[in-house]
Amino acid sequence: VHEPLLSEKGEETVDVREESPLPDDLTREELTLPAPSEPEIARHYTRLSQMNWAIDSGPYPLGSCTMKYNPKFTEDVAADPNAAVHPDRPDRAVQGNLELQYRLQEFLADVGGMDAVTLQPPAGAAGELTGILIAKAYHEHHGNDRSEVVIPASAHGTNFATAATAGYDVVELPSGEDGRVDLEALEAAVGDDTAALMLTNPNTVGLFERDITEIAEVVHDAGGLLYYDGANLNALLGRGRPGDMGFDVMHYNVHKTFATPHGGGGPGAGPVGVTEELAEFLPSPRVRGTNGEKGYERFEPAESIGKVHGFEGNWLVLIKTYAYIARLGDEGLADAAAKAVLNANYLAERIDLEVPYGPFHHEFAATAGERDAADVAKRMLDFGVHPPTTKWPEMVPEAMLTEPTEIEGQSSLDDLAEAFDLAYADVDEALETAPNRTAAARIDQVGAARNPRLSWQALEED
Amino acid sequence: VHEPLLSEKGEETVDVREESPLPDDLTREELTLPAPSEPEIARHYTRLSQMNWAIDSGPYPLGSCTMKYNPKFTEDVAADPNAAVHPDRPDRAVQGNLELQYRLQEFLADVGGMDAVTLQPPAGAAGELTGILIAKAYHEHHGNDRSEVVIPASAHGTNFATAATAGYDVVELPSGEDGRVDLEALEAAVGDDTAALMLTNPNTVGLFERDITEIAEVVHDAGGLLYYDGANLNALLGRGRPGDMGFDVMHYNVHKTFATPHGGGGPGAGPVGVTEELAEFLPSPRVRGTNGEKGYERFEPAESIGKVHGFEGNWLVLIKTYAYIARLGDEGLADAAAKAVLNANYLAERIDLEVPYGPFHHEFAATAGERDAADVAKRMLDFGVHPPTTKWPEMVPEAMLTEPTEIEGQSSLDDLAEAFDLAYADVDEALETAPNRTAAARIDQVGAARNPRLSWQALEED
Amino acid sequence: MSGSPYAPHTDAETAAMLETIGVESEESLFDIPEAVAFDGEFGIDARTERGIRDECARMFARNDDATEFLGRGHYSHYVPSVVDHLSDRAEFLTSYTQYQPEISQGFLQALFEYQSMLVELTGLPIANCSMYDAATALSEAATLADRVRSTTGDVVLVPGHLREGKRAVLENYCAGADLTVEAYSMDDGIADVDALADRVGDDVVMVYAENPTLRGCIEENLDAIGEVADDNDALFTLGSDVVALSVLEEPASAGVDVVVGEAGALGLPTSYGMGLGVFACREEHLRQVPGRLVGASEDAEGDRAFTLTLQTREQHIRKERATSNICTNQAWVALRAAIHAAWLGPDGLVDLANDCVRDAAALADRIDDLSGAAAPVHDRHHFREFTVRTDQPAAAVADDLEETGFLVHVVGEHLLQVCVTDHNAGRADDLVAAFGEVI
Amino acid sequence: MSGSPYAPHTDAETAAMLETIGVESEESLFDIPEAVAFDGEFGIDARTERGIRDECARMFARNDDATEFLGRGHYSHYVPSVVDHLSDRAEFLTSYTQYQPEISQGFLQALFEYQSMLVELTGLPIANCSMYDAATALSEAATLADRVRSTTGDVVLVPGHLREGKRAVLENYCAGADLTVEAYSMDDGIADVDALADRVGDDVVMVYAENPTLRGCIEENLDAIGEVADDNDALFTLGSDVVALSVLEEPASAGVDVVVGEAGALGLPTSYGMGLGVFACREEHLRQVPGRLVGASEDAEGDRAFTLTLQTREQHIRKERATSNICTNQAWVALRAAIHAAWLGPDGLVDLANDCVRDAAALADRIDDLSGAAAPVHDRHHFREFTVRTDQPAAAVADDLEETGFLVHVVGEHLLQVCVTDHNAGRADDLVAAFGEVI
Repeated sequence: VHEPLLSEKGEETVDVREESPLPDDLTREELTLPAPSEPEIARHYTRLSQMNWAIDSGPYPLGSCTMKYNPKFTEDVAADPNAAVHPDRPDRAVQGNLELQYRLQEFLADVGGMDAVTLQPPAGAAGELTGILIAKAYHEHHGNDRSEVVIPASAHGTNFATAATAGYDVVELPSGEDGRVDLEALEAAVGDDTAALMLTNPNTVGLFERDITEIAEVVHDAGGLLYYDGANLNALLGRGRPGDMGFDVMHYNVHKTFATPHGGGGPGAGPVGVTEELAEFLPSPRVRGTNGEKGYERFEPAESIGKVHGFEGNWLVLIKTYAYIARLGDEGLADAAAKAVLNANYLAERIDLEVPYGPFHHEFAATAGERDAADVAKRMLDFGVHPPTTKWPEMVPEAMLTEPTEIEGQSSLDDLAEAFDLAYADVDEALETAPNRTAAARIDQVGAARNPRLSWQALEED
Repeated sequence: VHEPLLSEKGEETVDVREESPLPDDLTREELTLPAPSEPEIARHYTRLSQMNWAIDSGPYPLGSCTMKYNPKFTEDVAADPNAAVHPDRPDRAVQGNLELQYRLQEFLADVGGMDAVTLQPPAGAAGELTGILIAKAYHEHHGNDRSEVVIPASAHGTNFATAATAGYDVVELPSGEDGRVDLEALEAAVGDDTAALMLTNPNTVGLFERDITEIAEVVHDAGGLLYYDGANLNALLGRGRPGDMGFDVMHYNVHKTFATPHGGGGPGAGPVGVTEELAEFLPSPRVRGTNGEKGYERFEPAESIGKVHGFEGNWLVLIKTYAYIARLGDEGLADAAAKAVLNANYLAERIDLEVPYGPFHHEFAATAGERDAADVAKRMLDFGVHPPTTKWPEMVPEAMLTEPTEIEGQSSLDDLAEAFDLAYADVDEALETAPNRTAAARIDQVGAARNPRLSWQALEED
Repeated sequence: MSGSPYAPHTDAETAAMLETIGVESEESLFDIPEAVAFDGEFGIDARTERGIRDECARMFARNDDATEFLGRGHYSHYVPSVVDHLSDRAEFLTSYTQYQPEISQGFLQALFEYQSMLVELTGLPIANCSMYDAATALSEAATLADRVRSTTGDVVLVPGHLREGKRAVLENYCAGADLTVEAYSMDDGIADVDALADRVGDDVVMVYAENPTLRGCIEENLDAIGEVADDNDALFTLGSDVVALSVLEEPASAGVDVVVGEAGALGLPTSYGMGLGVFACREEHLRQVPGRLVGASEDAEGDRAFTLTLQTREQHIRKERATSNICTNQAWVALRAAIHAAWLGPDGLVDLANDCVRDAAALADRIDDLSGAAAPVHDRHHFREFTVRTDQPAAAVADDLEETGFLVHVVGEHLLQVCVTDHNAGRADDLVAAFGEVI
Repeated sequence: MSGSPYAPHTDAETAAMLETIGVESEESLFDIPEAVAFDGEFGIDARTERGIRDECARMFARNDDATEFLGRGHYSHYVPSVVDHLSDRAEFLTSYTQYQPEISQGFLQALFEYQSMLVELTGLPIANCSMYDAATALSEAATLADRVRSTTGDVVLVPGHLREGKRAVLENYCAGADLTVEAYSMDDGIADVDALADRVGDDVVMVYAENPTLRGCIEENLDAIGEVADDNDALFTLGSDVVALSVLEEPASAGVDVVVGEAGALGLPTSYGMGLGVFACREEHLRQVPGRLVGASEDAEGDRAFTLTLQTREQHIRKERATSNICTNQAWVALRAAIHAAWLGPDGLVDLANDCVRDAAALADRIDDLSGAAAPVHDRHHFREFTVRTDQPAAAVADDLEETGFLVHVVGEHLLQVCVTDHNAGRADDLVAAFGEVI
């Protein structure tokens, strides 16, 4: 299975200056690009699509990624041409969008136990940055100069990178023996310089931080803020709210928890919720109901950090988020969490691999033990499933971080378990040469990095 | 590659009477059907789709089927919710649909050189029946009792079946030596009993009936009507019109000539055009402009044959037809025909198989000679293309009736030629056991007919 | 843009191809005598894709923005998004008849599953994979009756309440088979079984009944009709639709030989009458079935595989002795109906059907409460629709309702017909209010 | 319907699974201390699929039905249907980051092709496979400048005409890197190169210019700006968009180091500001690029294959020393832009861009002909948009235009901005007429 590059199907060169109404010194000479017919385009991308795994292909249990089914109707809702408007419309001409934004802010505030929400951040990491910038603005506003963000070693890489982007020094907190935050280590780590602790809960191996009340106390006592990384919120829906646990600021990964499609890597959206105390620092604009009249208006929070996206964020994604939450409602959301946790526990019970920590919730980190987790994963491809996240988090050796989500049924989980076990039990040679039944055999990633060829132009030069 | 039946993924039985507001003697006891979740449905049909060849997969040169690319935008036009109305609306409440119907009638009349058009027939064969019923009504109206329809041996099977459905005896006309209608044989075949001659032009091996003027004369002189089977109209667009050739009635295969999707076997649409003389016999209702006001109305032709579809035919297909014709316009339509003919001639030139008749237009019947055409076709599957229509028409031994249509480019035709030649040159054993590279190996069609199992219930009984 | 936007040929490519063929120009490939060649123009201006989308959107916007309480043979229910998204996949939509089953397993299996759903709904062991619509399916049942019944008769008996258009189609098919169509009388919205029994004799090849009837009444005498037909060796054909079949008496158990009707009530939006014809029958008529059949078989590896089967019935092989002239059918609509049915599941189907009973009864009651209107006219159970007797002329009432944005059928001088489904049930209050205003 | 409609578990299945695990109930799987457990309700009522579609359709219908002549950083052109149909294929839309390249070749190749198109448009050899939008791409360029420039400076120079929101984003990223943002002055809509040259010195790490500028003017001094930046060892970053890049001076040949901006002008409809950030740069900055990169490699069979590469730059490996915190990006939008670009081809792209020049000039001319308005305000070539000086207060004119159904930007007390594309060019006559009425 091999599909030629578009460029290999024929390029055309246009003499730009021939037809241009502009003087030559303002234009390029020529433009060379593929010029396929529409039928060729349809075939090209149809074939490419068939060379790509997706949630609609089968199980996709990437731990920490929450790959759920993306309800088709949400696409139709987002495709409404009436919603396709320019962000610079005056408020009165865009009441429909403002209403949806307002309602979604409310939904998210309810779900997170937060007081105020911004929809602007275009991704989870952008939400993190927004949250940390809010924390920073809060401290500055109160005349505090704090330089550190504390992050557990098991946290997502984005947490570290975000803190650095915001100009903070990172203090890494080693995991306790039970895989959770060690209160003593935490107390040692926080202090006058602590701007915030960024915490994922359940954490990245699915463990709930049982001492969350004490953790919050330690951080708050030191004058720091508690940041909730929303990547694992799917485990808590209807069972616990970050706001009730003492978190001051959080982001939501709508493409995880609220089933908007991952789109091959994006777009997602990373709304941020905060407590009343932090609301004045939220990005601008926010949306509120107008006084008196029945309508909505944008406003700039008093001490706003400004903007984190040029306009209103990933609007089309936000529409799908609203539609998903409205579809599930209270009971559906709670059931999604319950079934996600049930599925993870059932699958862990069914596989031969050891799972060192527990009790976990929506995901677990099995260990491949003496095996190379990445090899086991490659071999799983041969059994018709997508493998879990591998070799992360590092607290579990040769980790296979697995998150089936609520959408798999028992038989699907059994298939997944079988793939795990077959791969895990396979001979070394089979593991090292896997996969063998996929469209492409194992791909040389080291070579790709050593000799980067990042465009068809680079291939042609070769 | 194997996908379980929906029923194998779990069925549910509902006790109908438990909840029914109806008395028990009016209801069934229970209903047993699959009850998959939406994610399971998405995966089931996504996987099934990936086990299916289509025009968006690659070349699909089925002779006589005119498998063209189906422009995506026509789907969006047909999905307009404003067009989704009930057929029993009064005229004044459905002016939009009537306008499109009226305009499409005009488009088709122009393209066919006809005076009046009905859009009602839901398929080509239904169009044939409509046309023959019109001919019958015409003869009856003029007090003629004619019992025969003359059809060339090389014609589509539907012609014969249609004539029989309309209550006519079929007179089969053998092909002349040059593959066309033999005028002498025609003269011998037609007479006082002849209601009509049904003719495909170019005929089913792509040959234009050069003697069409004489043919028309012979038929008309005998008091018969000349019927044009529109299956091959794609070859004539902008080059010739049935109405100008003496045809009295014709059908259009919009899913062939006008690129509406074939949908795995349908729906299509088979509008019928007639000369002024036959217009009063068209099915009811037709659409016309209202006198005076700017609007449209339905009316019943004076001597209408009645109806051939319960309502207005395959409406969603007709919308796509309109959109396609409007997209191409005069020059696009003429170019489609030119490129369809160019492609057929180029491909025939490129393959090693002999093509016995010519000059052909949009399709040609190569012969597999000593080979079994069906085996050669199966082997072609292994080279990643869809093979042509095989073993038909019978005038060419081991025929491979090939119609690439205008949408293939030179390199695609070269690939197709290579598949032809490789398969044709292959050893007997390879041919007999082909295909080997497809998801399913060769399927036992004889066994399927000998022991018909037409439902999952039948499989369960096995 | 002078050529077809979907033909990929550059000028250079065209020239190279002409050279390979050995001719000078595309024109020279055409073998059309001067006398009949067309060298004019159709006068059709090419539009852009966007231009056509705008043009058609403007056209369709000219349809009145009215709430339809219309039925009488064309029904639809909410079609879930998943139906569009899956059936629009190009591998389904842009494929053709499965002549090469080895690369068409997907559509074949989907059609096999559709057939199986119809088998469950009808209780009959054979269902084909589509006819055009209910009217043509009924017509094909009549010609099947003509082929399989040993009786010398030529009469097809149909209900006195039969949609006119459906009868017109039936008569066109019957004429070719020298059959005549005759109506039997109705008794308060359903079949008058006594009158029917009196009428049926040697001259009748088929008795056709509908459930629900055209007036929306649930037929109470299916078994009796079946006995009458059977006693006289007439084929018993029933017209229904897939939603009604989910709860109403199973046709097979009432002695029905052939079920026809509409499956487009699932999978299709309201679409100006476009349909999906059902055709299911007893095992003994298998080789007389019109249309396509998908069967299970095995491939050379011994794996289960699907294929079109019993094609010797069909026109491309049997020609004038085929069971029907049908070729292109409604396969893709059958796929859509199957997806919709899978999405509903048996629970959802039964719920939907029960709503069709309850909502009709409730709406009829409320209209009956108004002075100047009585509903339902027939003292029967109803499915989706019912008739209303108005003191004022029905046409005037319908016109007035149209003014207020509601469309209902006029079916008699003082008779309206109203159809309620999940599409318009939310507007039932408003309809009742509007009725109250105009009568 | 009490549970999630997308969780397939029957009660029996749930019970069996709980038994396998060895617990009594789903609740007992949760390890949440009582004190922080949530046992309340959000108060969100579940709706049906249909209910939500209706609800949202009603909401969006509350947006005014106005014709937008709006631009200033958010642009769109007609998106052909093929973009929706292909990008909506589930294998693309419902996939995630290509961590397992062996089963992700389709998306990887599509992104590789997208990168290649950007390489052609910018003339730079490296393009990543997306940032969020133009504003965040610009911000990432600033942090890259901070990393790669040996200068001791901390100033990022930006045009005096810079969209406020874009500057606000830039400042948020700059603050973390201890950079400060400062504007240089403009000369009649484009950069004042002399003023810029005077300002640039050791303290400047990056010079940012836009082409076209925020006022829609085509920048005439790209080469000069490049020289000024280069002379002072400042990174030269250019903001543009994919349509403009099709005809305007090739950035690489003007000495540009990094191109940022919007690719969402292709592939995305007008979408309330949602974007697709471009990031292209010189080879020497390859290992400092933010975001994902797709590279060509080989599989074990020796066949060409694609994979994410140079991931050691990224947050999931390098953590706080990563080149950016970006993870989820706009990959699917990049796919859409690539399909759109392929559909246009170089001819179509250039035609579209030329129309952006011609239509803006023509509309400005016609507005200029009206008494009470002068356009374009700047004596420059324009792309898509231009400013209009009004004798009356601009805000009042805009309000009056809004009344007649047209939306334009107010950018000064007596200054409006008007953007014309294929979306609204057909309404240009009406806009001019409306202008004539209200000024």
